[in-house]
Parts: sequence; structure tokens; C-alpha cells
Amino acid sequence: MALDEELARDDKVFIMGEEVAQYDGAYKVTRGLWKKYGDKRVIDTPITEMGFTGMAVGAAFNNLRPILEFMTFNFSMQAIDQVINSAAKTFYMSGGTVNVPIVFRGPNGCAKGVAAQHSQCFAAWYAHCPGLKVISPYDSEDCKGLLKAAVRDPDPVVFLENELLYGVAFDVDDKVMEPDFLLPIGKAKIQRAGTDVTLVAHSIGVQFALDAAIELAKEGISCEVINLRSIRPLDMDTVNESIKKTNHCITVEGGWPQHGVGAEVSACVAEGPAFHYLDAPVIRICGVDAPMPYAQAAEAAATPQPHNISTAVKRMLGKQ
Amino acid sequence: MALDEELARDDKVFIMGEEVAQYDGAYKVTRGLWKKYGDKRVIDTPITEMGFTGMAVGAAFNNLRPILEFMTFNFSMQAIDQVINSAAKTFYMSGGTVNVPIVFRGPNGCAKGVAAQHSQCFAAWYAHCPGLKVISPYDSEDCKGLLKAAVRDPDPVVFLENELLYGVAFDVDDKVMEPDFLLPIGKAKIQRAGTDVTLVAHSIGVQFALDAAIELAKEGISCEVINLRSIRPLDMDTVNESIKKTNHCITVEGGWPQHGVGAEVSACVAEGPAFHYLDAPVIRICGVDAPMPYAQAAEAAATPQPHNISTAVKRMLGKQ
Amino acid sequence: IATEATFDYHPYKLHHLDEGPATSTTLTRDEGLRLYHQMVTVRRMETAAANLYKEKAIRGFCHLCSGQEAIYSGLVAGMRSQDSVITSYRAHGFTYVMGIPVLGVLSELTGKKSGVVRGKGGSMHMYAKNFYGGNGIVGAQVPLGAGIAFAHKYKGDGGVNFSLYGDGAASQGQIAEAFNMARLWNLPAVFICENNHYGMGTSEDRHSASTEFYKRGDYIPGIHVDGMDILAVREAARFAIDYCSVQEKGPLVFEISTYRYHGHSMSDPGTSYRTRDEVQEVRQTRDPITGFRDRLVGAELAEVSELKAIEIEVKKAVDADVKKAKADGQIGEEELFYDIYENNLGGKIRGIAPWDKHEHKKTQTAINL
Amino acid sequence: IATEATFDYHPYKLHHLDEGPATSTTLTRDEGLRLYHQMVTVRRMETAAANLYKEKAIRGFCHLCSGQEAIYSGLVAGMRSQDSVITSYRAHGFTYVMGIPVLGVLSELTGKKSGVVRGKGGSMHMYAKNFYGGNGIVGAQVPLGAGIAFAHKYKGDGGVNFSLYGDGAASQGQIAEAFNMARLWNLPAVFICENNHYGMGTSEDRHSASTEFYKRGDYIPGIHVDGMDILAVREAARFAIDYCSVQEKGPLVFEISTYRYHGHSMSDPGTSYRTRDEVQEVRQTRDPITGFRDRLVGAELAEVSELKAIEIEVKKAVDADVKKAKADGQIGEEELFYDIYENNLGGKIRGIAPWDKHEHKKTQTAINL
Ligand SMILES: Cc1ncc(C[n+]2csc(CCOP(=O)(O)OP(=O)(O)O)c2C)c(N)n1
Ligand SMILES: Cc1ncc(C[n+]2csc(CCOP(=O)(O)OP(=O)(O)O)c2C)c(N)n1
Ligand SMILES: [Mg+2]
Ligand SMILES: [Mg+2]
Repeated sequence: MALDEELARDDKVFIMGEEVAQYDGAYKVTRGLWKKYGDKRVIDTPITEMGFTGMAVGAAFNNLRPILEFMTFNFSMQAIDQVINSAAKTFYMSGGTVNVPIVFRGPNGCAKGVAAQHSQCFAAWYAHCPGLKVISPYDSEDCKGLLKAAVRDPDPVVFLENELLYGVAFDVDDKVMEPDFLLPIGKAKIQRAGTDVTLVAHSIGVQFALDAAIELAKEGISCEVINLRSIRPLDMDTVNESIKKTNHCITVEGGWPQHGVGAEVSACVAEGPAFHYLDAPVIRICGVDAPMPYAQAAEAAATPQPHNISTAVKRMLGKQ
Repeated sequence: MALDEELARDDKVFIMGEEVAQYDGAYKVTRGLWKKYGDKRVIDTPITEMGFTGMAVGAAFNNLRPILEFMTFNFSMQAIDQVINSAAKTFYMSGGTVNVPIVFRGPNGCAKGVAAQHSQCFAAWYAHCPGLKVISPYDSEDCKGLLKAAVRDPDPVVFLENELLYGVAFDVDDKVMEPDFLLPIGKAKIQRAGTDVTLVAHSIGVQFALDAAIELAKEGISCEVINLRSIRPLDMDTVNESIKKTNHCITVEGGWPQHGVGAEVSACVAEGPAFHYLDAPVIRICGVDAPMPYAQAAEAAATPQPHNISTAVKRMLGKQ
Repeated sequence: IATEATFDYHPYKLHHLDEGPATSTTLTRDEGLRLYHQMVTVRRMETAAANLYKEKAIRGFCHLCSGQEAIYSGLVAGMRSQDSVITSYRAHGFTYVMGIPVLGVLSELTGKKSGVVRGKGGSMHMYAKNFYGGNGIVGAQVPLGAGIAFAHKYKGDGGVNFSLYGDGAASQGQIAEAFNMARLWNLPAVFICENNHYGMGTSEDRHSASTEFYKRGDYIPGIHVDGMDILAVREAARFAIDYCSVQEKGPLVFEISTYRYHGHSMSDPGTSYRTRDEVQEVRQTRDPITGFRDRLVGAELAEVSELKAIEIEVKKAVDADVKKAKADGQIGEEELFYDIYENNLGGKIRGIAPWDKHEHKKTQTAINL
Repeated sequence: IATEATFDYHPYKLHHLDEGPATSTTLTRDEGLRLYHQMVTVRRMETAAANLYKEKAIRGFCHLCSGQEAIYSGLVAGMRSQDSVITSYRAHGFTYVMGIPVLGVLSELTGKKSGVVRGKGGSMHMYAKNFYGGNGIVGAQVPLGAGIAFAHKYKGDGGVNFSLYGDGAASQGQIAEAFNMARLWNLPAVFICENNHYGMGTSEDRHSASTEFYKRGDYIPGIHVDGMDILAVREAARFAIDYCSVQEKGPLVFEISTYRYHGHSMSDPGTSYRTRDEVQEVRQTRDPITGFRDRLVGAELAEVSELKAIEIEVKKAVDADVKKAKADGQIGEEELFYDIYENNLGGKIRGIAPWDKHEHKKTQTAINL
């Protein structure tokens, strides 16, 4: 819907990627767009990520506004030099004279049953790099408001969707349905207010955190769930304000621990104004430090479940 | 020297990369090896990183022990899919049946006067990924002992050298000169003992930390400098023990802050046994959150200098 | 019943070659029966996989190779013990013909302990001696294959590597890079485009500016092979081994023309970008198994009844394996933390929470040392 | 003194083309003098850069283009205002001919404020209207160029993109990928291999399995152009514009044969992998500037004395710019934090310590909107 509206709004916007047109998208995110906008605006590419990513960035150099779909972000590794060295750094290297308005989007992180090469989360990698903006939406409201904001943004944006959330139907407000519904990039959202502990999550991690919060509420524990929405910039103001209130912080993410999203949040908390409000050190709930296995039970144990979060919360609050 | 000895020791070992043979290496790390070992063992490649990295990994699949030089690690981005998806994950995906003994090495991080595309530090990116071992040596002893250990290691190792340190002559112990001098991968080294604050650094950051330590010693402040040596595995035991003694911790690195090496150290400290020994929260001294500019003054201001560290130490210790 | 017969087949198309593979070949009854058994097994195994997927016993991606069996059986029939193979995610057929029992494949698909890699890899990541997988990244296996070939040459073991990729993969830059190095260094590498005419939902003319895939090596000689004829494939493999290993003339590019009956993966019905008629027509007129059966019978190498018997036997065997693949248990959760490293140096492995620390173990011995 | 003259030159070599560029062309005296002035300026500017490097006023990499001037001047002479260029790190010459004054280049090299990008980019990263840089990553500019061409076509502005890469870059996979898409989508893209016969210290036959770079597009028509003859280059550019833009026939691949006099970069003496004699011979027999001078004089378009005068004038002007490029100041440290984003959304930018927070500003307006 966001894509449709942005294509309609600005004819510099076009979509390219593998199977985005005639096949309607591998995950059907671009369904119907090719029929509506035709070959010029919705373009199937060969399976040559480095080449077509470079081309999309080149098109952005020459004053178009490409939306590039990676069938999954795992395949963006083939093209990551073009994302970092051509898209993220050109504005700076050109002393602010060459704009690169492009959106790189696609599913990121763990899906189900697709094993190690198809399950990686790239949030921390991309957000490591200045010059990029990195968005990790959770629900339909996020997807719509932030994707539209990303398309209109003059800088390169990495937009990390989650396949498992494609299938989930979220309630949305009427205002979200409006064609100019935008969300500000770089602002986190308090997805659920609470008083006892701050859960800082992104993407599907928000779901796990919310599920845990519901469980914990039954035991009288009140969790504030922060949906980061944007990983770069990272909205530490919202996190810090929350911690000042709850005095406890746990991060939740599906990616690997080392140098992950939670690591940055934890380090920023230590460096920031909320540190002395903490009653316990920040801990991270993340994917395990292993590649993703295929077998179902092992796979399920590889990323956080609500019970892991509940356990951590209770342990932190000394309720166990 | 390490390379020469390992080539001599095991004829499954070979070196490949751009200009490593007849040109003696872009940074002369492979000087003389082609003359000594010939075309079979020291191989110049075309400038096709993705292809030759895949080839080196394939050679490792088929029971050789490749040492792959990236002219600089910046160019490893072209090949990073082969490093992560083919080298790091195959052992796991094959249920432990396909070994991938390979070393990826080359200069990493900032050099001087080479601007944004040639100055990136990849320590955090690679160390994010299980299946890899990631080494970041500081001095000649490290380079020799760890590179030899890497070549003999049965798993894929990313070995991040620093161009600016190639030119530095370090004092070395006699034992380092021995052909079987090995250092254990995964163990940090206390590069300088101290009592007041722990400086956790890697690569050229160790130099900055040592320089700062010398300055601070004159003012009666005693810094313990930890040379991480290995980023994955990360030797938090050594860091934690040190913190228990000094009660203060500052990380030092040349790379970008967000999701960087310091972020992980800080998060691990929070989660670990030394946290309650801290008299102040961990802070990070890192490269600034911007691409690298060319102009000299701006470039110099982009990565930590000893004075940044001294200032931070004094501020942490309340001596300012 | 004859013990041996000679067959002719369509001529190969050649690129930068004066002479191609022999256009007639001899087949013994024994080998004929063996190859028939093998192809029927692959077909049956894939049908079983399709059913298991529909029952949700198989998860995620599941790329079936029905229709393409003659490529695997034909190549392996031409190979020697020192030769090696690497292919894409469409790996079930090769895994079996390279020596893994049907149960090893099916249990891997159901994610069970008796799977070839204990359920760690699933559909796309299966390995065997001289078979380096199953790779989920389109095109990545080709430089890997060139590197395996490099090692054959370096070690002097005379081996030839066969790396396979799809028509959709054929324009991947790293394949062109591998071509260049293989030719520069004269590697015993055979690059094989399995042209089933679609990369997912994109037909070859929509993804490739030149669809003469056997010419895409440009300066590398190429051969177009009929992939529906197992004997043509076997002879092409033999030619390649002579060319690359015996004569040491460097790499070759093959285009082996074939067809996939199923959708790209099980989530693709496979009918939006091609007609049902197209699929039916191939099944009826060019099926590699039917075609081979007709040849065996026509040349009196086998009787219809014994071939039928093979089919029944295979079905029974596969059905039994399906049962086992369903009944077997999964690895325990503790194995999630095993086999990350051959030599783990980091102590216990971090789990989901900081206090979750897990033993690392190595469970199997390497097949590639 | 004539006002116009006609010249012939060596025939082009063609690949998959029945007809190539015209092999004779007319040049006016005015344009002749202008082009001479331009090439001499580039040569002089590069000599100045070499000296500045030796004085350590230039740091890091510094890739000079002396010997290759006819490519830049020739192409731009054939281009129109809607056409565009992208090239590699060897970018000084193009930056100048695409409209940046010598001072803009030299001050960029010395990292000063009057540099074309205020010292942010240095030797490898310079830009101008219709000139998309300078790219430090071998080969990366080629897909970018195809994308710029894509945008020309999308917008219908009739523009053609010229993307240049070296012989060493020519085997980069992403170039092959760009070829495929450019041909599939019929883009107005001219892919130009500047063949100076070495990729750093590796001669072309050691890095490329086929050194006929004008044929490396395989299914894309190609032209081999003498890069030491500015008129041959200009005519080739005109042909390409007609072919790609007017006739809309899709992409072309050029190989423009040339030579670099300096080492690969200033840190390479450039003599270990080739002989001094080889360099001398090119300088004496095929130098593009000397050759052009001889033509101008031979055809009586100019007198030796005026050309000498141009040389002297250029030398003076460049010397003056050298002084300015040395004397000018650097950007302040605060600018380290500027121009990271067009629209910074993260507030202040983190410096080295957590409490170092810096204002972000945008300093210039875009040249590409
Ligand atoms: C680098 C990369 N890009 C995209 C994908 C997703 N993908 C998997 S298979 C496939 C189609 C490949 O088609 P082809 O090469 O013809 O092989 P076939 O499936 O027909 O055997 C795509 C796009 C991937 N796995 N890896
Ligand atoms: C991807 C990548 N790999 C390696 C390098 C290092 N490098 C810079 S220039 C160069 C040689 C390029 O040679 P060629 O393409 O012939 O261009 P020329 O320098 O001759 O103009 C190399 C290896 C790089 N910048 N980028
Ligand atoms: Mg296909
Ligand atoms: Mg060159």
C-alpha cells in the first residue's frame, strides 16, 4: 500500500528487484504493482545483486528514487559494497553535492525452516555505518508510515522487514490508511507503557516482548515495551526516559549477540543520563551465538521466545 | 616471516591475492615469497574478489589451507558473502563434516589520506558472525604468533592487520623468533599492567592506549592496557579480572561506535561478574560516527588520539 | 535380452571446439538397470518430499529436481572416484547419486537425526564424499567449484570438478570471475549451466541477454548437451574428464538443457509463468526416465516387466524411508550449540540470555580431509 | 593557417558491428586549439600533482593519468550537454574536462577548502555536473554507470552514459552483470575499458583470459579505439551517441588502448613490472599530445609558436594554482561532522568520546537534482 501510494505520488519512484513484477514478489509485497504501473516502474531483474544494486544507486545519482527489493537481505551481502561504498558514503565524499535517495528493502532476519544462509539479521551491520538510515519496522503502521517516509527521504535508507510478520494481521488506526500517513524516521515508539522494566526491541522482537509483557502483567509485573523502529539513528532519548521511570532495561532482538543491536543499546545506556537510575545492569536477550539450524526444535531454541524474556525480567526484578 | 615459515612447514598452505607474488605485495607483506616458493604457492589474482575468495574457500573445502590476502579489507565487502555464507557457515550447515581451514588477511581500518572508501574497520562486522574467528593483532609478536596460529587453525579465521602498524618496528623477544612460536587464539594480553583504570583496545588502538598510559603515568594515574588480540572469541575473562582490580573501564577502538567492538565489551561487562566492581559506567572511545574525510586535520580528528583517552580517563577518575 | 547395446543421440552443439563428445555410446545391461534404478529413485524420492512438504513434515524451502534426473545420474556415471561435484540448493538428486541413502536425504528434509547432516542443513545443505553441497546462494557454488578444481590441480590428484548452476544464475558476476581465473590458470573445472529455462518465475529470455549458455564462457570452449538423455550427459562427462584431466586443456562450459516439473520451490505452484500444457508436453515427449526406459526396452537391454519391478521396489523402499524419516527424532536442543567450530576456542557458547551458556561439541568427522 | 582540416586515422576494430565510427573527421582550428589547451593542462596538472605528492602536500593514494589525456578530451569533445560520465579513482583528468577548474582538482588533492569537494574526497572522489566521480572500488562505477544510463532512458532526456574502467577491472563480475542488464533493457550505456595494459603491477595477459577487451561484452557490440589519437576517440564518442541515443540500439563496449606514464599510484615507481624502455618508447612514438601537436601543425591548423605559447600559458596558470592549492586552508574540524546526511535526523553526531557531540550541517547544494 505504501509502495502503491508512493509510486502514484512521484513518477521518479520505481521498484526493482528479483521477481517483483510479473511474479508479484517472492513474498507478494509488490502484488499488483506491475499490472498497475507496468514495465517502466516495476522491474524484474536478473539474479545479479551486485550489478542491479549498483544500477539502482546509479539511477539515484541521476535523480531518480529507486526502491530496491532484496528478495531477502541475505542476498544483500553480494551487493553490500554498493550499499556501503556507493550509497552510504557518496554524499559525504562529494562534500554534500551528490544526493543518493534510495531505499533498500526486503525481508531480514530469521524466517522459518530456511537454515543458516537464509536467516541472518543485518540490522547491526548496516546500522554500524554512518551515511545510512536503518529502519526495522514491527507492525503494519510502522511498515506503512516508515516506508513512505523512507521513500521520501533524501538519503539512502535500509528498510529491514520480517518475513514472519508479513503474515500477521495487525489492527490499524484509520489515520494509518491515509495516503499521507508518515512516521518520523529516528523516533522509537512506546508500544506498551509500563513501570517496572523497559524492554527495548525491534522487528519481531517487539512481538516477543509484547507477549512476555502480557504474561508478566498477569503476575503483576508491568513492562514498558519500546519498539525502536529505527536502528540508525537510534532513539536513545526514548529509551533513557523509560529507564528513568522503570529503573530496569532488557534488550530483545533476534540477531546474534556480539556487536548486535542490544550491545549498542547497553553501551549507550552506560554512557547516558539514565545509567544511574538503573537498579540492575542492562542485559540482552538475543539470538544464540550460532548459525541457524534447520531442524525445528533447534531452530525454535535459537531465537528468543516470550518465556526467555519473562524469565529474564523476573530474574532482574528478583522475583524468582 | 610467519607466512614464510608456514609455507615451509606445510605444503598445503598457499597464498593468493592481488599483487602478492611478482609485485611482492601492495604493502610488501609477502615480500620475497614468490621468488622463494614460486607460482604454485604464491599466486597473483585478477581484481575479482568475490570470485577468488570463493575459489580460496573451495580450495579449503578440498583439503588445502589457503591464506587469502585482501589488498585491504575494504575490498572484502565484494566477497563478504563468500566469507560468511561459504566459509563461516559451512562447517555448521554440514553438521561438522566439511572443514574450512582458511585465513583471510590484509590491512583493515584507517590508513592515512585514503578517504571514506578505504578506511573502514571490519572488526565488528566479522566478529558478529559465529563460525568465524576474528583476530586483530597489535605488534610484531601478535602478528607472528597469531598469524601462525591462524594458519594452523582448522576453522576460518579473519586476520585484521593495520597498515599504519606495518611501518612500526617493535621490540621482540627472542622466543618470538622461533619457528614454532604460536600465540593462543582467543586470549587477550595485558599489554601494560596498571591499577586505576582498564583500557580495552585492539589493533592500533592499543598504541593509542599505551601512549595515553605513559602520559597519565606521569600524573600518577596507572592504566592497565588490555590488547584484545582476538575479537571473536572475545576474552572477557581477562577484561573482567582487570576491572575487578581497577574498578574502571574504557574501551578504545578506531572503528565506528555503533555496534562496534567497544559496544560489545561494554554490554558484556554489564552482563558479567565485574559489573558491580565498577565505580563508573564503561565508556567508549572510538572513531567518530562519520565516514572518513581526506583532509588531514579532519582525518586526524576522526579517530582517537592519546589525548582523547587521557581526557576520558581523568574525567572518569574525577581528576579534572 | 542383450548384455550390451550401442546408442546414438542428438549431436551436441559446440563452441570453440573442433570436436565434441562421441555421439554414440555403449551401455551394458547392468549399468542400464543401475542407472534406471537410480533415476527412478530420485524421482520417487522427490515425489515423497513433495508429499512430506504438503503434510508440513518438511519446512522452509524445498526445491525439487524432478525432470532433471538424467543430469545427476548421467554425470556421475561418467565420473571417476577422484572427481568432485558442487551444486545449488536444488541438491537432493545429487546428494543421492553421490552416495547418500534416500533416508539420509528424506530425514534431512524432515529435520531428523538420521538426516545426512543431522537436520542442521535441510533441503539446501547436503554433502557427501566428493560432493561439496548444496549452496543456498545463487551462483556462489561456482567459484567454490573452481577452487575445488584448483585444489585438484594443486594436489595433482587428477580430479575434475563439476560445478552446476541454473540458467537464472548464469549471469551472476562471480561466475564470470570464476571463468576468467579457471581459464587463466587452466583448471580442471567443468562449469555446467542446468538450463531448465526459468530462474524462479523469470524465463530465460527475460533474465539473460544471451540464452546460449554454452557460449557464455566466451573464450572458454562450450558444449550444449541434451539433459533429457542420460547417455548424452554421461558421454559429455567422459569427454570433459578426458579434456580437463587427461589432456589438461583447461576448463569447459556446458549447457545441459532440461526441465523442472515442479514449481521453483514447494511454495511456487509453477503455473503463473508457464502453462500447464508446456509442463505436460515435456513430461509426455521428453521425460528423461521414460525416454531411457524406451531405449532400454527398444535395445532389448531390459524387459518392461523388470523395469516395472524396479519401480515397485523403489517405491516400497522409499515409502519405508518416508516412514523412518517421519518417525525418527530430532537432535536435542543442546546440538544447536555443536559443530560451530572444529576447534572451539571460546569456551561455552552464549545462548539467548547472558547466563545461558552451552557446551560446544564436535559430533562428526570431516569428510573432506 | 587553415580554419578547418580533415584527418584520417587507423581503422577501428569492430565486434558484432557491420559499421563503425567514421574513419575520417573534420576539426576546426578553434576546437583544435581548445583541445590542445585542455590536454596540455591535464598533463601539466598531473605533473604538478606528482610534485606536490613528493613534497608531501598530497597524501594517500594519488593515481595520475598522464598519457591517457586523449581519452578524456576526446570523449568529452564528442559528448553533448545531456550525456554523463563516471570513472574510477584515476579521475583528475575527467574532473577537469568535465568542468572543474585546475584549482578545484589541485586543492582537493592538497585537502584544502577550495578543493572541488572541500577536501572531503581527495584524489579518488571528485564530481562535477554530469560527472559522477571518481570511485575507489575497482569496477563499482560500471553498474553505477549503467544505472545512470537507466535514468537517462527513464527520464527520456536522450542522454548517454559513458562509464570507464581499467583493463584490470575488466574481469570484475559486476561489470558482466551490468552488461547483461544493459543489453536486456537496451540502455544508452557505453562501457569503456581504458586499456593501459596493466592493472597495478599485473600485465593484461596475467589478469585476463581474453585481452580483447572490446569483445568482452560478448553479445554486446564492441569497438577498439586508439586512445592515443584524440580524433579517433572523439569520433567513437559521436558514433556511440548516435548508436545509443539517436538510434536507441542499446549498449556498446569500447576498448580504448592507451598507456600510463606514471606508476599505478604515486607509491609505485612503475618500473618493476615493465621496462623504462617500454615507457620511453610510448612517450616518444605514441604520445597523445605530441601526436596531436604534429597533426595540428601538419595540417596548418596551428603554428608551433602558438602551441608553445599555450604550453607556457598553461604552465603559468597551473603554477599559480599550485601556489593557491598549497596556501589555502583546510576545512575546520567541525566540518568532519557535516554533510553526512542531506537530512540528518539523529541530532548531534557522536565524536570520539560519548560526551563529544557535534553539530551536523549541510554545506552545499546538490549537483545531481
Ligand atoms: C544471491 C541470491 N539471490 C537470490 C536468491 C533467491 N533465489 C533462489 S533460487 C532463485 C532462482 C534461481 O534460478 P536458476 O539459477 O535458474 O536455478 P533453478 O532454480 O532453475 O534450478 C532465486 C532468485 C538466492 N538464493 N541467492
Ligand atoms: C575492489 C577493489 N579491489 C582492489 C583495489 C585496489 N586497486 C586499486 S586500483 C587497482 C588496479 C586497477 O587496474 P586497472 O583496472 O587496470 O586500472 P588502472 O589503474 O590501470 O587505471 C587495484 C588492484 C580496489 N581499489 N578495489
Ligand atoms: Mg533455472
Ligand atoms: Mg590498467
